[in-house]
Amino acid sequence: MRYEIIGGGKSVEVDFLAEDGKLEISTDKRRASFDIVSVQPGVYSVLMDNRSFVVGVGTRNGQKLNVNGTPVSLELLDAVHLHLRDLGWESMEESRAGLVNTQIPGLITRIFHVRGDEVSEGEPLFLIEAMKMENEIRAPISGTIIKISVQEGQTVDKGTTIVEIE
Amino acid sequence: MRYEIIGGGKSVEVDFLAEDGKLEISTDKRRASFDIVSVQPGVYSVLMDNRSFVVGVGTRNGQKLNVNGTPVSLELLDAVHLHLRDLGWESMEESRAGLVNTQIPGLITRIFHVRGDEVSEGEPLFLIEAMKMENEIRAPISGTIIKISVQEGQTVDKGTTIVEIE
Amino acid sequence: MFKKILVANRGEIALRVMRTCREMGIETVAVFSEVDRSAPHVLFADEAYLIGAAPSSESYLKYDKILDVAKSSACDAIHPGYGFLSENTDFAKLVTAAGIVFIGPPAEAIKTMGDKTMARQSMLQTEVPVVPGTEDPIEDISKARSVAEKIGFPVLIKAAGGGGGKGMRIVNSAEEFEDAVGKAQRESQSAFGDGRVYIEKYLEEPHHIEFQILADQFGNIIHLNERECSIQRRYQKVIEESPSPFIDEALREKMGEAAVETARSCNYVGAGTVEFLVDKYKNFYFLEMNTRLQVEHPVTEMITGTDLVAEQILIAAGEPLTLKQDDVKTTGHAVECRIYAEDAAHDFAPSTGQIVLLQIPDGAGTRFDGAIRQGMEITPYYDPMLGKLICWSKDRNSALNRCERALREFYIGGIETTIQFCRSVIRHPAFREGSYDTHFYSLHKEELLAELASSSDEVLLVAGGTLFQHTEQQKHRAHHDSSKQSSKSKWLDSRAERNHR
Amino acid sequence: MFKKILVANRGEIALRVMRTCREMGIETVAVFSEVDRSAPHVLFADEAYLIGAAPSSESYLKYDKILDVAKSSACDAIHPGYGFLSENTDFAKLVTAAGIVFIGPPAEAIKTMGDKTMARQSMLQTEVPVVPGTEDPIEDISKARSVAEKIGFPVLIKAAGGGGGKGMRIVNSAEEFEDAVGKAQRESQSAFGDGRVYIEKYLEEPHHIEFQILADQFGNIIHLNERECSIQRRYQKVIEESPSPFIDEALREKMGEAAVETARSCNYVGAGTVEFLVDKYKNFYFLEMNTRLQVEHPVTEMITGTDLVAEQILIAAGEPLTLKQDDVKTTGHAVECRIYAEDAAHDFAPSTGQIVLLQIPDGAGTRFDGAIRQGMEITPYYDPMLGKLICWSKDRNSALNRCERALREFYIGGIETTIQFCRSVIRHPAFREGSYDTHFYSLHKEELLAELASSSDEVLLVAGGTLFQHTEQQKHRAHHDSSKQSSKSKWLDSRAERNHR
Repeated sequence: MRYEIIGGGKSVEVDFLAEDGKLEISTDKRRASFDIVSVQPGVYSVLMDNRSFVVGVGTRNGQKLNVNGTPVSLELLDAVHLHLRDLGWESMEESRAGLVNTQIPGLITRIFHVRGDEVSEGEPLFLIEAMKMENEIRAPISGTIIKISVQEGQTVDKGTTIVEIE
Repeated sequence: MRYEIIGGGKSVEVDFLAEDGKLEISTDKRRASFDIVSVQPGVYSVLMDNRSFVVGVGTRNGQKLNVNGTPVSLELLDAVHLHLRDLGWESMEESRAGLVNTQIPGLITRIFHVRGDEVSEGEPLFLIEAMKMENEIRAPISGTIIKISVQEGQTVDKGTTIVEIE
Repeated sequence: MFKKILVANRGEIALRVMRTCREMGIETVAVFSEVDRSAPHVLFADEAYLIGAAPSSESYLKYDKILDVAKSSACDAIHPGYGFLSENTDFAKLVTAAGIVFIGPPAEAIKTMGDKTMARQSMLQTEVPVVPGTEDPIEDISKARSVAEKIGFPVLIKAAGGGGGKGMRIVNSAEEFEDAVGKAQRESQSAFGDGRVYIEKYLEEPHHIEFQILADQFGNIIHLNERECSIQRRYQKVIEESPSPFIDEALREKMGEAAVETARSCNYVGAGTVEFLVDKYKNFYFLEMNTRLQVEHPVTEMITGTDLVAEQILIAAGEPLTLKQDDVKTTGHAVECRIYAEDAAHDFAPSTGQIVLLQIPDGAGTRFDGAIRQGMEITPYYDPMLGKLICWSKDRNSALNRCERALREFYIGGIETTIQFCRSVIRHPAFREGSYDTHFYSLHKEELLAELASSSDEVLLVAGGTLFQHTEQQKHRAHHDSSKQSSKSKWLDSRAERNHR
Repeated sequence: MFKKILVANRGEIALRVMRTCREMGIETVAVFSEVDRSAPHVLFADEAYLIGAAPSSESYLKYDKILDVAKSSACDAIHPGYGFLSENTDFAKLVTAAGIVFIGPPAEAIKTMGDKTMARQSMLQTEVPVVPGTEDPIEDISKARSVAEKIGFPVLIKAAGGGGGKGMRIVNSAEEFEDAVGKAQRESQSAFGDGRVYIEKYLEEPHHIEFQILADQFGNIIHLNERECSIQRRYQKVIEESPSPFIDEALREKMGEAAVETARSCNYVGAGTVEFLVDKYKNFYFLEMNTRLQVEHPVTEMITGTDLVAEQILIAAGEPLTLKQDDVKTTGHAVECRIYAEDAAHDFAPSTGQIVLLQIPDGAGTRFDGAIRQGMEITPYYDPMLGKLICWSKDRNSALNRCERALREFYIGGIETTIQFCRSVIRHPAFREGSYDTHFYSLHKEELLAELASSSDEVLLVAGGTLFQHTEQQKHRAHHDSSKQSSKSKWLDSRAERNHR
């Protein structure tokens, strides 16, 4: 099966060959055989041609890995997804770029705008306090604020949508 | 509910009172209130009148506990069991005292007897090698060997019955 | 000696203090907020008492409640750790008034030195040089702005009521000034319950170098050399080391004497830290004095073989110092990496969640002062520091090698941490050479973050192969489950059918 | 310097060696048996190769296979750790012949010193005093018995081919003699592949004291002071410390010189340990020399600030020693507790199973050299040592306090360990006073085991209350499950009924 591994600022095209529980992988440059055992749920000991790696696979998001203690963000695209991407479908996600979510849970201490305000990319939208630090969240795109879902002084969970920009 | 706690070379009679998820315990000497939370499966943080303890409860055998790093073997007998014990039922287990099991997995390197031999309590029965140490297993009671279930050179699992004495 | 000490803190420092108490045969009392019921300091202590809700203003800053616990549990002393109530004059006074020993300096010394503007005023009376800046906290914003203009931008805005980089802002121009003051005031208020801030000249190419001092109740004061703390981000220290690669023996002696003089000027008692800024010409200026145990104190412990918490306790119990200045001998080199629950790639945004996997490094010269365990939830309520990795070896180079090895062994899964960021710093040529100042992070930010984001081809293949296998197994499992499911419902159907017949 | 080192070992010592290799920028190669596929040393190494089945005779002792791996993976050196092949002359020769550096002494020195009887013969040529005993391994049992009778019972039977207490037996009378020789021979054969044993006078009230030495390829030899190793059970060390509370400076100097002379007599190169017995009159006798890294080497590292594995590697690479005898300065006191998977209450029977919970102590002066992790299975195939806790502090008393604190923090759930036993020893008054010899365990066995078995009333109440709650919750859960079950089957029944109508 042909896949593309995208991460760490580059991409590699590979063929996976899984047979009798053994995995082989080949690129145009090299061929490698894998010996993968599970050490605990989501953690693997990987011997790739006898090179030893400990690999953690994130439970929430399978594409966030950790190799020998180093975080690696990865996309593994199979032929179908590669084709879709070539057709330009990858940009589907971007239409929701105006949704500003909290990356951290915390207390909204300040909101700088009201509905209808025009904002430019990079302009501060609101302040969220977590772990005693005030964090300024800025507009990811330029546009009009069409919705503000919280009030100052409100405590929010991780991933809550605070502002919508269109 | 009245219970007897037996362990650490002594026994204490206690009353347990569980109400609204809170546990109270009283003996003839003291009364204590418990705040118990689970830290991970089988491990509890216990505040007994605000004294802090970390208690592990063995997964295989609920009566083997660990309090602040110290192993404690415990029996918790309720009224019914206390009554049975008073009637002499506790000795039921002892009739099987002639079964000699391996406490450890390992290699049987030597058996000193054959079926029909008379042995005295404390006499060596066989040698088992584990973790590179040879361990001598002795007769728990005096009597006649009525069964030997393994041969020299055989590898056995933990808990295997090796010799039966009657 | 004390029989029972209440530790008015949480996290790694509470554990750190309790460890020494236990070694000294002293019982320990923990206090905790509702979200901290099963926090490591609660599990470690001999006794533990709930003092309130999660926000620190309702628990760890509630000094009346903490004092009540100390009294009712018959503690003879209170150790405040760092942060929270450690530099709160009122608390120190109340504790002392209740007949309980406050393990820290006299309230008067906290007042003088804890208040940064008062400290500056006080230090202007001594021979110790002071950084130019405002003498009083900012009240009138336009007056403050003109002071800033007179000193010359950039200036620093700093919290008067506490340290640790909280409430600190660098201001490059008059336009940014008012906004920055507001932010700094709000942060200070939230962190220390004191919104006062002041202005200081921002020195260029400065080193942040501090001296550890110990003073007993009999006027004996010694210093235990410096700690180099110039590696900072967000105005907060992230890596510290001792000895400083920038300081020579002559300067060390001069600065050490200035540190002792500083302590003497405020009749200091206990362990304290005198912070200096040193410019590229090796001029040094008094910056502030922290009247408490410092986060990075283990660095000094490892090169001097002392236990600073034990020293604090002995001093508070009225023992004279056993060490004289000439007895202070250092061996080797120590480096500390602070491990924060933060995402370095996203401007060090705090990261919360469950620690699903934990592997703490160990071995020769490797110490971890932390308060974490696998399965534990990191909440958004408190400081994001998870712990500190401290590595010692016979010289700077081997200590850094050890640190790099230990960081590679260190794995915290489930949340973002600064482990990788610290590794990038330790590997950076400028840091390796010891030629760095407080601008290190801003100067090398791009390279450091680029290193964080990049992966070798080998790592990509390994990650890709493992993700493939992981996904296949999950598909297999899902398929297996659903086929069991479907065979079950088929069975039900057939049973139902049979019944229909 | 070497680019890649194969570590021909497993467990804590493999990890220990690899940590230093990584710090020195040297790549590491692990070898592993089938049951060790996910063992810590495999996960730590840069490369890992399967070499055979679980029994060590089919894997970790298979030197042809290990040498093949070293060659095919382009290693320039092999570190043997301790045990397994570390004192195997043939292996050392083969490695050297293959053009790979053996990190250890020359085969000739291993041969002389590794063979205990040959070592005795060799030492009789020097000024160093030797314990009375047989010069050759036992061949004729009755001849051996008469030697034993001439020396006078009790005598010790010891393995000629290896150390660590394996194949060792104390014999109190002529009647026990033959049986004991047989057992010792079998154990030696199994442990070292060499069944030869010899006899030695059993000294009364003896201390087991050993000196760490370092010798480079240029004839420079130094010692790094002693380790006191008299706390033993089953003839195996369990707690070691340095300095020895029994040794004074004059004796230290004399014994140190004897240790250096011993190393010189066999043209020793590398790190080695010269073991002595010291009687109550402070007469000392050469016992044996271990021509490898010793289990308890961290004790020396912590008081001297050295990295003995780094020294081994530098020496093997042809570097001259940088330390001279006069440079060896020690600071403070260090104690090591060996943590075995053994049940102290049942004569230290090995304990196998899964580590279901693990909490490793940490903090100031606290080091753990281990190779365990939560969820890991402890198999019956190898040495039961899980790791070593080493605590350092400025003096003996505070080091013991620290050790006690750390042992209390240490928790390994799922298998039996010697954690509690070590704690009982550390707390014992005789040990505390430093007045103990190798009979400590047999003298105080009853008290030590009684302490292990006893619990305070408070602990009983806590344990009882927790067990009650645990049991209630499990009942509740079981009831909940079964009621879900029964309501489900009721639903099925009613459905079936409905269908019947």
